[in-house]
Amino acid sequence: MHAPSSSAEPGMFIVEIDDFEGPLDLLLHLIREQDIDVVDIPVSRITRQFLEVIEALDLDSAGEFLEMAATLVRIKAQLLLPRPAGEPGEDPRAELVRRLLEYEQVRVVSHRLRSAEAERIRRLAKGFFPLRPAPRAEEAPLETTWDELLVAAVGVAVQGGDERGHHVPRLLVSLEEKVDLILAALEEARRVEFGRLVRSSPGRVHGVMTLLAGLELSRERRVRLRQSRYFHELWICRPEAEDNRARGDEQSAVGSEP
Amino acid sequence: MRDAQIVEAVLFASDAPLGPEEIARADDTLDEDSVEAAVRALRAEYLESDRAFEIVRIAGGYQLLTRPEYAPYLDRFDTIPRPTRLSGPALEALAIIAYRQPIGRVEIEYIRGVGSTGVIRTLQDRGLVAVVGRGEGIGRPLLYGTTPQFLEHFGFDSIDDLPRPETLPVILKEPSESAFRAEDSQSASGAGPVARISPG
Amino acid sequence: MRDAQIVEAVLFASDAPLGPEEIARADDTLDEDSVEAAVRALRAEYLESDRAFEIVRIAGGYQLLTRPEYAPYLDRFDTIPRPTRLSGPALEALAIIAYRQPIGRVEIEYIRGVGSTGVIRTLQDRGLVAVVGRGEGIGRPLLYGTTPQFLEHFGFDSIDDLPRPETLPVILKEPSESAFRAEDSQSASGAGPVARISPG
Repeated sequence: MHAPSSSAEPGMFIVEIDDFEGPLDLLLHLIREQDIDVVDIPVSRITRQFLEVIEALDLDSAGEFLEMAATLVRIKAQLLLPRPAGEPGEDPRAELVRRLLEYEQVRVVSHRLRSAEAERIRRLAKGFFPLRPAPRAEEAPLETTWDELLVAAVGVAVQGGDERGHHVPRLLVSLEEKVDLILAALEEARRVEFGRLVRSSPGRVHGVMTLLAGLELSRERRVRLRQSRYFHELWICRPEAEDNRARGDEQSAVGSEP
Repeated sequence: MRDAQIVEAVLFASDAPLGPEEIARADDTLDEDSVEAAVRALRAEYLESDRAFEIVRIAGGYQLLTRPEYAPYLDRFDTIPRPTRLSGPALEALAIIAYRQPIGRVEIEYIRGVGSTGVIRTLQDRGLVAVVGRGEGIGRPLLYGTTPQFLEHFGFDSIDDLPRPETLPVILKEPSESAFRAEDSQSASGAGPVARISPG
Repeated sequence: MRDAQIVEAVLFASDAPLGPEEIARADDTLDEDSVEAAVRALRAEYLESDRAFEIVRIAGGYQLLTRPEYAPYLDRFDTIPRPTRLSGPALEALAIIAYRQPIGRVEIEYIRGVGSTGVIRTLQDRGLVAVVGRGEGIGRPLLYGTTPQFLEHFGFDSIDDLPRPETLPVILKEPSESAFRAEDSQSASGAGPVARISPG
């Protein structure tokens, strides 16, 4: 929507109504463009210019502009009326002036907000952007641990036997016991073979629980698990700092040694 | 374990600003003073070692954020969902709410000169403003105010970071107070070309 | 601006592991080698200055994470969304998919002895498994495998790191070849002490 430009009149200008947030914005624009003192608005001139601009408006979106036009016309009429003698009265323009000044403040503040927003957007918080599409269905983090997965994997075999209902072998040995066993072994040596730990107390449940303890400790990064190849010896190692330094960039919680 | 390391771990793991009293929850040995001291120490260390991030004070708390000069590099990741900027009308309405809260829809519309139902709804959806009460008038209109997310969105530490009216280039003589306190506007009606805001 | 700082900014702002080639997208002057060098430099700096976080290699990429010894302090913040756990059936299906991938639904159901459409759907929704191809058989069945999120969640660098302990049932352990080729599943039924579960 282009407002008509009245080339006949010097000092007039082309304005696009879409550029304005509303009638106050447009009015303010007309006033500021012509260096008019806002407290002494030439109402006739401004009203004429305002009407020229809004002539180009869709009637649908013009409601607020028309309302302002009506206000301007009313103020113009009031200014023409003679004031009752002895009564100072208020300038009919006063309320409009106050609104314009207030609106201009709002504009200034919203520009400040705009630049504060732009400044803030230049900073990113930790983990702000997911570079991979995150799983959509579930927002909450997953708490399932690898040992749980392994128990389930072990359960697959149990299912093959007679008792199909029991996926998880009944645990007669506590995980804590095996955690202590591993940590005690690591007190003595920098790393210990999984097999050696298991041989100390034979039996499948002991083996599973020792493995689970190792995995749990690894998940908590209190130990490192190392296995060069599938089915090769599994080493449980201390996660020490000097170990890190020695390894340089090899810091994965569960690393695969090539 | 140094206090500063614990504070660093907490700031690192948080995706929102945390106040010193919140950070102190990480350990019984911490209190607000030791957290503040740790933050000072960390700031000095980050500056010293040219870290790409820094501790910024936002919404009364602390948050680890990348330094602004790295924005061009991070912009290259097209998968970054940039926070969408607010539209002009939304910023206008937000400015009014920020200065005049609590304030009702009709008064916002009077100040802006245009209907504002849609933008208020947008600001509510984005969590930047919320209904904070009800007014006295007919129908007990909903009154809106800004939320802590408002401060976070603009990176302000407190509402005082908004420009004070007297620092604005526009001289709104009498009701300069009223930009902060709507109730005061009566007192402004004494002299000058100032009239009371009568909504509607 | 040093390479290390740019890499630090990217790692800091990312909440998922990034491979060196992805990190290199941040700047034209970066390539995989310079990113690797920057990662080494940052690791040395973090170690030197006792940072509470470190660069961990996960899922074939790098990620900045708090060091594990700070977990007890972070656990005190209950603002983190409540974690959820996988159900027994979902775990079982995940274990089978992890060790036998790529694998089709029918084979999963054959091993488990029960229908598994629902749990596979759950695992897909959680982003732990995904369709990785199609099998050869009738109807070219969808084949499932684990995702980078799976590796990330369990802290493995690659699928080759999955522990394969003695206690694993033979059906998950024995077809070590077929763990990478689902079409082989018939061959697994040949010998060995595997009690096949006949559905129904």
